Amino acid sequence: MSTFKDFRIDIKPNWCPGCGDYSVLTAIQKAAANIGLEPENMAVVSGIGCSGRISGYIKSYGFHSIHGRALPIAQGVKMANRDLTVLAAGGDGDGFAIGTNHTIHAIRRNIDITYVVMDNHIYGLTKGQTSPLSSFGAKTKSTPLGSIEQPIRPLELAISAGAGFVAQGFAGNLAQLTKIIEEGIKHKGFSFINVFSPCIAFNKFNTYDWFKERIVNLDEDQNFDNSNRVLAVQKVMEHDSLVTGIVYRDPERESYENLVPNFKQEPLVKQNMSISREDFTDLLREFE
Amino acid sequence: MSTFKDFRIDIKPNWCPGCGDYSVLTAIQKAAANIGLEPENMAVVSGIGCSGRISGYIKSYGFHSIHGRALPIAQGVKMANRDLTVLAAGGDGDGFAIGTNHTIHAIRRNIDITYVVMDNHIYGLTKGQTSPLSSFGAKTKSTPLGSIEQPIRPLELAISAGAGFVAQGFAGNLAQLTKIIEEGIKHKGFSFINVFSPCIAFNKFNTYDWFKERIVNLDEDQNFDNSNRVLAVQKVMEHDSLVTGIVYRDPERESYENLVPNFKQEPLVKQNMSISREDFTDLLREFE
Amino acid sequence: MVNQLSWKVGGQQGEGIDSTGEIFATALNRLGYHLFGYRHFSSRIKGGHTNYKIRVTTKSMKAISDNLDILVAFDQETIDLNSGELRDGGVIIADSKFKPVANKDNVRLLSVPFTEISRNLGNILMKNMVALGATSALLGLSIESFKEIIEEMFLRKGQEVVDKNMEALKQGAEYVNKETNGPLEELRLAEADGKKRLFMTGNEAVALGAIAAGVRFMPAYPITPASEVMEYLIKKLPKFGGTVIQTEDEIAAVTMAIGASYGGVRTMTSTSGPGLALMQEAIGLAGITETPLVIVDVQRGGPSTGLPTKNEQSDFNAAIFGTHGEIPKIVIAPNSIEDAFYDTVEAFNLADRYQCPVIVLTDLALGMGKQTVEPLDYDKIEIDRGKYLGDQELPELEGELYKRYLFTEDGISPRVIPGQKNGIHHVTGVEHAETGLPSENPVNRKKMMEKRLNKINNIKINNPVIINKSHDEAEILVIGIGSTHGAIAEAVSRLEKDGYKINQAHIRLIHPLPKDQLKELMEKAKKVIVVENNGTGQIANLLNMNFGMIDKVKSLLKYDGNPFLPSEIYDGIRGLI
Amino acid sequence: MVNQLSWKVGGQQGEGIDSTGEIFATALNRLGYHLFGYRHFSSRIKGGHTNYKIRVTTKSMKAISDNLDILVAFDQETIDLNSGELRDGGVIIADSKFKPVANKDNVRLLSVPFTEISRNLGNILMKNMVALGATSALLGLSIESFKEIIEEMFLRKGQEVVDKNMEALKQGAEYVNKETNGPLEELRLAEADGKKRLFMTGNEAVALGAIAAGVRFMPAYPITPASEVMEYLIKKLPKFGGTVIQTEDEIAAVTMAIGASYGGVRTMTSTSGPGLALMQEAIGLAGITETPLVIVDVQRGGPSTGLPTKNEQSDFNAAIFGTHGEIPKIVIAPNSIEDAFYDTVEAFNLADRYQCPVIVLTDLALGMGKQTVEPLDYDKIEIDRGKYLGDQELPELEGELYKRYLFTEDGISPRVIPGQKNGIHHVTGVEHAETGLPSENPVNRKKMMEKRLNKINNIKINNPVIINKSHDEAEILVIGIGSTHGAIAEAVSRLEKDGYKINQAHIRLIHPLPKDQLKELMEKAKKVIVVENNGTGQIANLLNMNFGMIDKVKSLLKYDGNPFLPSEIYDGIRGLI
Ligand SMILES: Cc1ncc(C[n+]2csc(CCOP(=O)(O)OP(=O)(O)O)c2C)c(N)n1
Ligand SMILES: Cc1ncc(C[n+]2csc(CCOP(=O)(O)OP(=O)(O)O)c2C)c(N)n1
Ligand code: SF4
Ligand code: SF4
Ligand SMILES: [Mg+2]
Ligand SMILES: [Mg+2]
Repeated sequence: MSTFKDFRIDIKPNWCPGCGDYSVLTAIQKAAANIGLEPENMAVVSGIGCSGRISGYIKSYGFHSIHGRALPIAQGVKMANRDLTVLAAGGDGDGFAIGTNHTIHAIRRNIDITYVVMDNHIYGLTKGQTSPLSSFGAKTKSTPLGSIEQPIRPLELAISAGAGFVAQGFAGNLAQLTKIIEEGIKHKGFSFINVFSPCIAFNKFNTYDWFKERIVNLDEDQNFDNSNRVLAVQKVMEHDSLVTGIVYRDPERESYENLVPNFKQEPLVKQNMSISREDFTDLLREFE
Repeated sequence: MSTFKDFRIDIKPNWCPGCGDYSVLTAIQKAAANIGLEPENMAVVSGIGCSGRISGYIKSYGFHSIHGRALPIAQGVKMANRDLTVLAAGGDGDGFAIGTNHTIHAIRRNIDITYVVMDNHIYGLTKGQTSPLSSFGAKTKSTPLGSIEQPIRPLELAISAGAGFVAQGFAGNLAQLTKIIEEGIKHKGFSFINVFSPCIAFNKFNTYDWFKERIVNLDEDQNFDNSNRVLAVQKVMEHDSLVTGIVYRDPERESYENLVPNFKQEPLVKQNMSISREDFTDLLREFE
Repeated sequence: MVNQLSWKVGGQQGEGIDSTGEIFATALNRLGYHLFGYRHFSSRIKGGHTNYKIRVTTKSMKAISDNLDILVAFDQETIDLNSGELRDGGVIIADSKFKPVANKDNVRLLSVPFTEISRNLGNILMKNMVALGATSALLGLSIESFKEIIEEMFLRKGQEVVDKNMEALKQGAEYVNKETNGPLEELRLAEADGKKRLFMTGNEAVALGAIAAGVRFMPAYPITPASEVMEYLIKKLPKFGGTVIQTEDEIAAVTMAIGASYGGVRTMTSTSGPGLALMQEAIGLAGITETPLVIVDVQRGGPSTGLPTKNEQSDFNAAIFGTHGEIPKIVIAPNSIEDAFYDTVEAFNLADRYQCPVIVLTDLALGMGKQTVEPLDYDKIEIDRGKYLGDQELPELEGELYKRYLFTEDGISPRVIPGQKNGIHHVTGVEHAETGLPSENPVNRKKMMEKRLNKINNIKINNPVIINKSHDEAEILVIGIGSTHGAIAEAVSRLEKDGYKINQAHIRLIHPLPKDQLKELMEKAKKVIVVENNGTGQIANLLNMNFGMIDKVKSLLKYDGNPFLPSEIYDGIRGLI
Repeated sequence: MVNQLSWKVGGQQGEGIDSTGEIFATALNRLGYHLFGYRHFSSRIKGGHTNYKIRVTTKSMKAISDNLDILVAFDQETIDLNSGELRDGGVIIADSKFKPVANKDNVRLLSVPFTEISRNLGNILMKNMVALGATSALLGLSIESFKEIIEEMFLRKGQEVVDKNMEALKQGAEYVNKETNGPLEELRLAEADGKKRLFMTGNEAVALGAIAAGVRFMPAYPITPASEVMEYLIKKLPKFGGTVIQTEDEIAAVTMAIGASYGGVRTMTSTSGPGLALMQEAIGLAGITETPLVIVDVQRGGPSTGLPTKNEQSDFNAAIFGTHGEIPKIVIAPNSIEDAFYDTVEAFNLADRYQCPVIVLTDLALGMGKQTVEPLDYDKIEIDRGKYLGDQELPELEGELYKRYLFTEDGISPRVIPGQKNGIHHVTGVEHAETGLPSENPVNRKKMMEKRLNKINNIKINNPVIINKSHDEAEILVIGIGSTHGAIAEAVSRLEKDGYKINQAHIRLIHPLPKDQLKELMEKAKKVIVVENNGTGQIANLLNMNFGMIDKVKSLLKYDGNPFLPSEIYDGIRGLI
């Protein structure tokens, strides 16, 4: 059985010291080991951003793609090979600016992959512009006088888009984050996980402390029932999205692959790709 | 003052007889007249689809654009000229497949335009493929064995994206639809209006009758309070999105244009575009 | 008695014009005639004139005909719009209901009570059958030729329905027979060879080719005129355990295809111009990550939404040059429906062999045009996945990562796929080292660029140019690409008869161009005339870029939304020489 | 005493390397020296080697220098990576803290206690000032030259801070003075002309040009190396009542720009390769709707994400040929920072005059490179909105709609904007009639295509080619585009000195190409050498496509991520002749 170390690779990440992304990296590696995955059976598809580099720091199959398109690529990988554990990861800009369309549709399509948003409320790689998750009033390089747009509420959006697994973690709470990712991977269907992952270089506002002071840990709320969609939305609204834990989960919802007519358990990639002479003749008959 | 007729143009729409889009067309023309707009002060920007043709059937400035991009174009028009009443219109595929990213962001950005989705739960123009709003199980040209994706819930999505005005109309109820569009235009900020507009050619399931039997008219629900976000979402969930009327409205929310630092009431297009020698010299000084 | 004949049926969209043409064509196909169909339709659903023109020949003839022998009209608009095409002595068969007026001299108008007969038989929809009956009487075809088809269509509704339809045919035929006293000699079709052929569209041939090549997954977004590729696979893939995902847009379609291909499955997407434009960024990703990717672009009238239901060949530039930056890429264009099948199979082999994007360019005329093709040959289907290492061939990992981008002599590195124990590696759209990890090192960069760009230089494919070379030194070399092949061939054979020394070259491999072959042909010709369905002469420009024979290269262009007729090419070439 | 000098500072990203260079350059600019800067940075935020190379000259010199006189090193890596560039006798000034090793013969290493001095002064950040002090001692500059800048930076923090920084400078200078006994003669800078110049980047020049041209609205999406265009406008537009929207993606950016331009406001967007790829579909929309649209594409290393912080010129193909279908389009490329300003103004006039998309192509070297430019001339700013009808000029509506696409002699139809009473019309990406309503009529289609495609044929612009023609008949004509201008010019002047007859042509108007001018130049040259920062020779291909002189056109390419040095061009040309 593989361990945490098997998912490590001998490369120094080019993230700034103190960047929240280090925790996300560790949490994924730990979760993979905890579940008992083998590195070769995992594929991590990432977007472009500081966050996007993550696929190159995990020892597994890794695909560092283009800005905003990690999700369709990840879905393609899974459709090709159901046996793989497929993770998609990227920044808040990646998933909620340029990639929003794919995020919403991946959620409702419900292919069994796990999506980790590394949410620092800012554009890190391009040096500090506002992201759709930047707070109203946030002063960034592109909003020097303060952002005048309402931020996207990823949890509400995911729930309203029909997600079967919605969670939020915090880079400052590695244990919970690891657990959430584990559960996300185990969930059969699309898992949406937003992670507050502070950018220490460009977001001087939404710092570790800022989050720590505000976050409500749902794991500590005994009364919270994460199987009820309406309640889940209420809870999120109530705390202005600043919660961590698994917010909503519907274990009954069938994943896409299981609903595809005649889609086999054996991965497509392992099936015979030739068609028989008989089948070919059959196909031609229609045109006679 | 202009009347309904002033917004008509002598062209026979190429829609099928019985298509819901005729009602949407009439409702927009009536709403414009009721409000007292002049044709030259309205701009209708539409996408591509059967629905997208609407901009060519209204006597006003009309921009029939490309698939999924009506909203950014409409926002650009409004930013250029705040004096114009800007409407965007398009199909459910236009707004919730290829255009989802813009829909979500136009909502949260909150520029003062009105967006009418002509929702027939199908791709009309391309002859009957599934749309993201097609029901689970819907048999369409692209899902002959039934759709296996959960449909998008436009009202929930709009509310979760932070819309200040969310409504739904039905082509079978012209009076209500006209009123909703009027209110949408009057609302200062982005107005999201989804309209059930049956496609009689390709959607044999979600017919006029189908909608009639199921729709709950919120105008008739005296207890419903559309100023409460949480209650609005609950209401929509409760009736599985099959409601008509104004679902949520926040008249307090400032529109984008009013929040832009130093953005004048006088439209950009009417301002002097030259800069003075002094200002120019000032700009250069920084580089010395 | 004639060996060829041109027939057209027209009316309002939604009136069954298409199926009338289909039934007519299927019957003739089963008799062994060669058929070439072209559908004219508008960008709207119901209403609006539509027509279906079918050329029937006893020998293979791969182009739409210049003129028209028979026009079947369901409304006056059909006559008004199409009678110009009728040859002197041509026949209009029209529903007497709308009191047809011929609007042209030297044609014969047969007013037949389509509506009345069908109404009397109890179903007005059968007026199409009456029209077909009327047609067969003129051609001297037995209405029995339609029986099988009518049974296939209606037997599940009961024998009575079949009988009624046969009766409609019969009455239509009888009515005309009475008027004309039997088949008209100049329309009576010579007997066909009776051989089995397939009547299919280019889109169907492409989709069939994809299945034969092993495609089991297709993400795509609908768009005219490409949707049918996707729709065929939607119907058929489940039988082979595969599936189609209708994505949220073309960007999702192409990136999902890249993901699935990276995952090891053969996959494709299909689109038209606007979709291709949206895919450009991702095509670059496939290029730099060396991921096989097949995109079928069925061209239509551009630019922008342009003329979505009309024909054009104006995406060559976008297909070859559209991505930002520089990648290896292959662009091929089938020149017939038969080719569309084999070329699609070939496209997948090329994509795997050269590990790069392959764009298959067809157009509306080829994609939606329906023609008879010789039975497709199962034995010609070959699957070659290129340098693809199975678990057995894959040595134990030496370093931490497998060198997916190993520098090799031919620039192609052995491929592995996720799930293989010793193949773990990284893939990125950023410049990278052999392991796939990002690298900004200028020396590596230069090597990687050269590896990628040069690997397709030695590309080998059968018949990269389809050559019809009757002369060693030609007065004229006519060059075209794609669907124009048949029309050019017809024009060329007429020009040969006129005494011109003329060769024809039809380019199948558009990028990288088969330089040696083309250069020689062009050098040995006095004039090179490039025939293209666009407004700027994109292929001519491409030839100039590569061969520099600007002074001898002349363009024959058409960009009004319609494909070339053979006579237009004939006239055009005569005008240029 | 010398008239030119090359200086480089290097260290870890985030260590203040950039601002050290900036202060040095600003001081020298104010003394009247000419400067040419190039920043080397990696695609990461903190850490990773970065450096800033500045060439200082007493006369204008528009290229990075081949070698290096002084290297200021904040770590050993800087020495290891850059000492190769140092000329014999060059100097390394390094922080003694890391015990620097020269790693190269024939250079002089000055180990200066940057860290120690600054720590003693109470703030380790001041080590940059120590380094600058050390530099000025070598060059014989008075540290007083820095005083003004230091005051501008720190006075708001109190006089004490200013004094401390001046002290750091002083101690650095004194330390070196002690070691070298005063300025080194072969480094001592000759006095400059003292004239006022601007020190700015190409991106800033573009943004400034946009403001001058009347841009008041810009939708854009951040991307290296174009973000600074947007960021400058974000800072400045509010002063002029305008604003920037950071959109959700590039598709939104370009379509919002189209909307605003349709609305009548001058607007633009800026991006780099990947963004340009995403904009291709919308560019087609601007083309067919004849909406003015200005896009600035600051090229970077491709393909895909490629080398996002490196230089390349590989988007020519995408800019010219990327859209599907065929549209009128103009592509221009400024060849210097000064030009970037004027050409941007020109771009807006062209967009309005020809009512079509205009792409301004720059690259990372030009966009992020900072240079001295002569003061920009307010009087040269001209705004020409083309055929744009005000309410007064607009006649009463005749039909129901204004003929926005009226067929005219020059193909350009008078424009109106929403809000005008007599201008109501329709606009569509579908082929349309003069009123803008959709039309599939083939005759109209053909006319509209010709109207659109031909209207840019007679484009007039000042200096479409920048020509340095010393010979009527040249042995060699060197052609380039954009940022390579200065380096080519330097190489050319060296080759002239070697005795070659050589002309230089730098193309500013890339599409449509200024055919007559180029053709004549090329015809009169024995060899044409095209210098481009890419791997496939895109400009050479373009020239071949247009002029067919394939045999004389040779390519000099560089695609390792770095811009050409003058010596590389010199050597490269010598190698090709
Ligand atoms: C098509 C395209 N547009 C823009 C960019 C430039 N870009 C790279 S990363 C990024 C956003 C970074 O923000 P986020 O996704 O939040 O990631 P982070 O760096 O914060 O982890 C942008 C705009 C790009 N690479 N591709
Ligand atoms: C980029 C692009 N992709 C695809 C198409 C083809 N297309 C035109 S309309 C349409 C969808 C139509 O559905 P909807 O938006 O719901 O409009 P409706 O026709 O139902 O009113 C599609 C896929 C296109 N025009 N452009
Ligand atoms: S810039 Fe921000 S997001 Fe990027 S590595 Fe540094 S801390 Fe992390
Ligand atoms: S196809 Fe459907 S949506 Fe389109 S016009 Fe006909 S009824 Fe309306
Ligand atoms: Mg971020
Ligand atoms: Mg629809």
